Amino acid sequence: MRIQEWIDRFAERRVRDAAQRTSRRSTLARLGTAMVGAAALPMLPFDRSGKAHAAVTGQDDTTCEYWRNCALDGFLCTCCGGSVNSCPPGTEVSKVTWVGTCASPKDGKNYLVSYNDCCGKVACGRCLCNFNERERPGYRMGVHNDINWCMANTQTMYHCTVSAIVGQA
Amino acid sequence: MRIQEWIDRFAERRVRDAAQRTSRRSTLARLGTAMVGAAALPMLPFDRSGKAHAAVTGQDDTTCEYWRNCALDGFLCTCCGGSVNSCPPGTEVSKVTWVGTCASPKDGKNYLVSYNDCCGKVACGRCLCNFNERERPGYRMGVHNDINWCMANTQTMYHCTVSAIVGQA
Amino acid sequence: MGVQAFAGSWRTALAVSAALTVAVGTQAAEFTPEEVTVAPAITAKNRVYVMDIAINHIADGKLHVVDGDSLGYLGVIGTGFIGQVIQSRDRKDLYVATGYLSRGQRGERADIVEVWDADTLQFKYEIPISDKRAMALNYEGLLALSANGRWLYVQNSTPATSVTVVDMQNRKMVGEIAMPGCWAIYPVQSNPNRFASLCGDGTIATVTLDDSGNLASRANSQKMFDADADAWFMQGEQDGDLYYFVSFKGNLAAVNVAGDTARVEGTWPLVRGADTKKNWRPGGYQVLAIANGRIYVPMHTGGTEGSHKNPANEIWAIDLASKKRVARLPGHNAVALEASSDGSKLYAVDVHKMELVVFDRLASKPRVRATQVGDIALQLGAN
Amino acid sequence: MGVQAFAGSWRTALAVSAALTVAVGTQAAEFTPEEVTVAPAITAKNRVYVMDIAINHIADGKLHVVDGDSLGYLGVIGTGFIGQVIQSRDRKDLYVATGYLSRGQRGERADIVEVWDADTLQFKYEIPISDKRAMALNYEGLLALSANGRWLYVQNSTPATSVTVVDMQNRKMVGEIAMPGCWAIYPVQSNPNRFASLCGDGTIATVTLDDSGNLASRANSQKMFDADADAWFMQGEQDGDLYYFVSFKGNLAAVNVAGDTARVEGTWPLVRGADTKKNWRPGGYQVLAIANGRIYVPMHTGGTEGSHKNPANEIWAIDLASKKRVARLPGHNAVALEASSDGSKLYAVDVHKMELVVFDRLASKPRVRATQVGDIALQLGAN
Repeated sequence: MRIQEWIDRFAERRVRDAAQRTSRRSTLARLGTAMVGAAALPMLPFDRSGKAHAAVTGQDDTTCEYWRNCALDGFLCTCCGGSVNSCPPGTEVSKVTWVGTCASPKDGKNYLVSYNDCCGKVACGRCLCNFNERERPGYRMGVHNDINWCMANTQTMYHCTVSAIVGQA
Repeated sequence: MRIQEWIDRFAERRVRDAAQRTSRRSTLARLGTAMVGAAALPMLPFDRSGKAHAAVTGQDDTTCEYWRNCALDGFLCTCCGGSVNSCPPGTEVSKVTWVGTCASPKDGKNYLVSYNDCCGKVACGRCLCNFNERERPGYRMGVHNDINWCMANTQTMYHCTVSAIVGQA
Repeated sequence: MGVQAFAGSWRTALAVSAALTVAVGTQAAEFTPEEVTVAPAITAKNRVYVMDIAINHIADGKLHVVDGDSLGYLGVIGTGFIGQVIQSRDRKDLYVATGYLSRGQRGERADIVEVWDADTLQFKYEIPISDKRAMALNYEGLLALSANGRWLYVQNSTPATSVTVVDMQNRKMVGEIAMPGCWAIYPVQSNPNRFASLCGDGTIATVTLDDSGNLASRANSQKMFDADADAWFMQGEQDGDLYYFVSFKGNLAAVNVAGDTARVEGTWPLVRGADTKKNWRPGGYQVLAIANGRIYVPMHTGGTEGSHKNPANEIWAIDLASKKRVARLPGHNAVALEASSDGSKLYAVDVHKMELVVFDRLASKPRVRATQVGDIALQLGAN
Repeated sequence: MGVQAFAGSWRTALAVSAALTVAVGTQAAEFTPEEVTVAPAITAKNRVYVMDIAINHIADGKLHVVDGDSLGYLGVIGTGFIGQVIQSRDRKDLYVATGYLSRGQRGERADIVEVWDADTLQFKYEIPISDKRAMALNYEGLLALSANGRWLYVQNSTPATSVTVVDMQNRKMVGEIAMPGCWAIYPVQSNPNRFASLCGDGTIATVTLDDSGNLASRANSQKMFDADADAWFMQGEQDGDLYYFVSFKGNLAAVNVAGDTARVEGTWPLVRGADTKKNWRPGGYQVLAIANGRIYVPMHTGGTEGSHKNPANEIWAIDLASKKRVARLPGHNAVALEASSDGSKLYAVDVHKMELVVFDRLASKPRVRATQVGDIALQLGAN
């Protein structure tokens, strides 16, 4: 049956792939920086001051370098009235997500991170971040971050993104 | 009749007022600066570098200091694909306008300027300017610039503003 | 249509999520996954409402909600195409008067009043209104509420001026009051069916409604100001039945709007003595704020015709009883001022840095903090 | 409703304008007032289309039109909520696939294809499409047109992937093709009813339609790439029936999509010899552009897993015949490249400065000019 086939491809692969790649992870350098504020800024892993190659090992969840953000592309909900795993008031949680695998600086372990978009409100416009570890084009949808993951909600407007730990990798 | 009463108040006053004030005009200092670009910038007569008190006596119609802009608040159509008196492609000319009275640096004479908004396209976002000579609150609607003058068009979206010479003052 | 897709719907997507959860659960049984929720209702005591016209994307304005104590960002409401916002009288709701085009930049126009929960920032319902709604920069007087909270007044401009009356009890627009030559709405505290408006001939119009929201009577005051020589800013700062207005040249007026016609209770200049040499003038968009018996005004030097929207070099505090200036605060490029409801804080918009500036402990030397917020904010509110 | 307004309509306003004109005419008879018009149709030979996602106001994207010779700004089309744009085959129209919510941030969703005149930038008509439309950053492969210009293909994601087929001759959506596990659309030059798509298992799907736009046949190629070890960027740069793809690690592949199944005609590494030490890799969003037999690639040093969207430190030019690098241009923080249709210019997006960068006279030492445009541009087009 086609639906089941697709679920297999999509859901199982994203977990399997994420798990397989964790052994390679710790040696990788990571890029990115915080871009806080309202001015229009590029959705890219660097700021305009030329700073780059910041490690995604931070513990301040209002900065792009927060460790869970290793594959996050979007506005941090922690800057928008939400938290690392709660959407800002008046928004709704996306029904579907993409996933990342990020190493915690506390225990050095790898965790599966679910990047839920928060939906139904205008774009937050604050703390725009973009890290792309193990991110892939849309032919690997479960690890693709160049798309609005509010797509399966009734309210499809993109507001910001949370990064919830949903498993150990 | 009320309609006629309003026309009297509105149309005659704006011409009369504009004409009356021209004698005072030449001694006045003028403020403003060009704020070109796509980043979100305040709609105010100064830039962020602290520069201020620029005179509205310029002859480059793609800058805020262009002499016709002495009461213009909005995006210059000259930066948006139009000209000083033509709206950019695909937009339409506003049916109503506010007016200013500005001194030409060429002949020193004062001219009545009609500020038409161009309508029906997304905000241009380029060359945001704001000068307010003889601008008044909405109780003097004909010289008020804090409002969308696409209001009387079928297509009401504000795109940019032209400054056409419609008379000598 | 020859649709040959499998059923790629959100149900499929949910199934995927379920599959993922199961897989994770099997992999690491000892681990408890975090749940993603929606943040609880806002409880911050002092909230600042920052109106953002977002002119580069003028169809997509925003109301930012900021914690006036921590300066933390609390949330946002999109305010559409040049919307105006006001709080309900009980401060539990936020009313947004705005419009939407069916195709963003083009198409059918729909003007509405939206009602949002001020704590959860959730949309509650909407009320259709006339599309004569004025699409103007954010000014307090363009959306006003009667003292009893029943009548919501929406300023119109076609450019002929009128006021739409919305019955918030019955959730419907009930009428439109012609206001030729007049602008902005100043509700009367002691008479919920009455409001005032500034007129271009220097008078103030007083309008009284009947209990259905239709026009009962209307009268204009004597001339109070000269829009040519020394125009009044349109912001009226309310203190009961009094509204304070300030002129471009810095003359303050207290106007009582309770009666059939408005009358001036007093006027005095802000700028006296040596200060007159530097041409200090008020400037900005929201140019008056009252806190603890003082009225605050953003003032700039070198004032002249056309400088009335200049940001502040200083913020002056005037004691309303003695009519004397009692403090000069740093200007912070302010173009908008608002006081916290408890009077302990003064909020300002720094238009150069586009920051919300908070002055704490107004009485003594103020502690000043700031946070960047919004694209172009010209109006502040406080809960 | 108890509307008591006088008739403040645009007719009144026009009357006002007329009154103004008369008054002016009386005052200064010798003076000829300027007329306000709309600028004529664009005639610039080389036009650059700059797709601006405007993520801070993501419902209000823009397509900026810039003169590739003068760098002057020619005009704009609003592209709504994460729209995609493609030119008609005759380049006279611009097709915008986008969506609008009835209340900006909320309400009913309407997805449509808009047709705009490419010279006058005027709206012509719209065609309703499925709201499964993928709301993704701007990539060429998400909106594609068959070689004969009849079939417009819109990438869908719910997140299940499919392709909407729109018949541009009959101005209607005709079908939807399921594309499980595959992404982006690469039309076949020699067969207007055929397109290819990249699949996550490393194969390429080839889909053939019947003359009604419904699925006739579908076949997958052998595995061509490894999405784990060395994924392909989704941009395919077309050269007839060939598409060039580049991998994250810098391996270029020429794929012929003409047949029932796609096949690789050749692969070679971009990075050789001493360059391998600095870990040069391609990066960005639109990572390939062909001009005059050369393919241009934005390259960055220090490449690693996750660096595939990094801006360029250099732009490399590879001769397609010899497969050798023949030029290293300054990088200008490029994340998107496009060649002018006459091959005389290379366009790039500098994502740090958010500038459109134009390299003139590609063969010799290039003259580089730049102009600031847009909020966040990740895709360029050329007429």
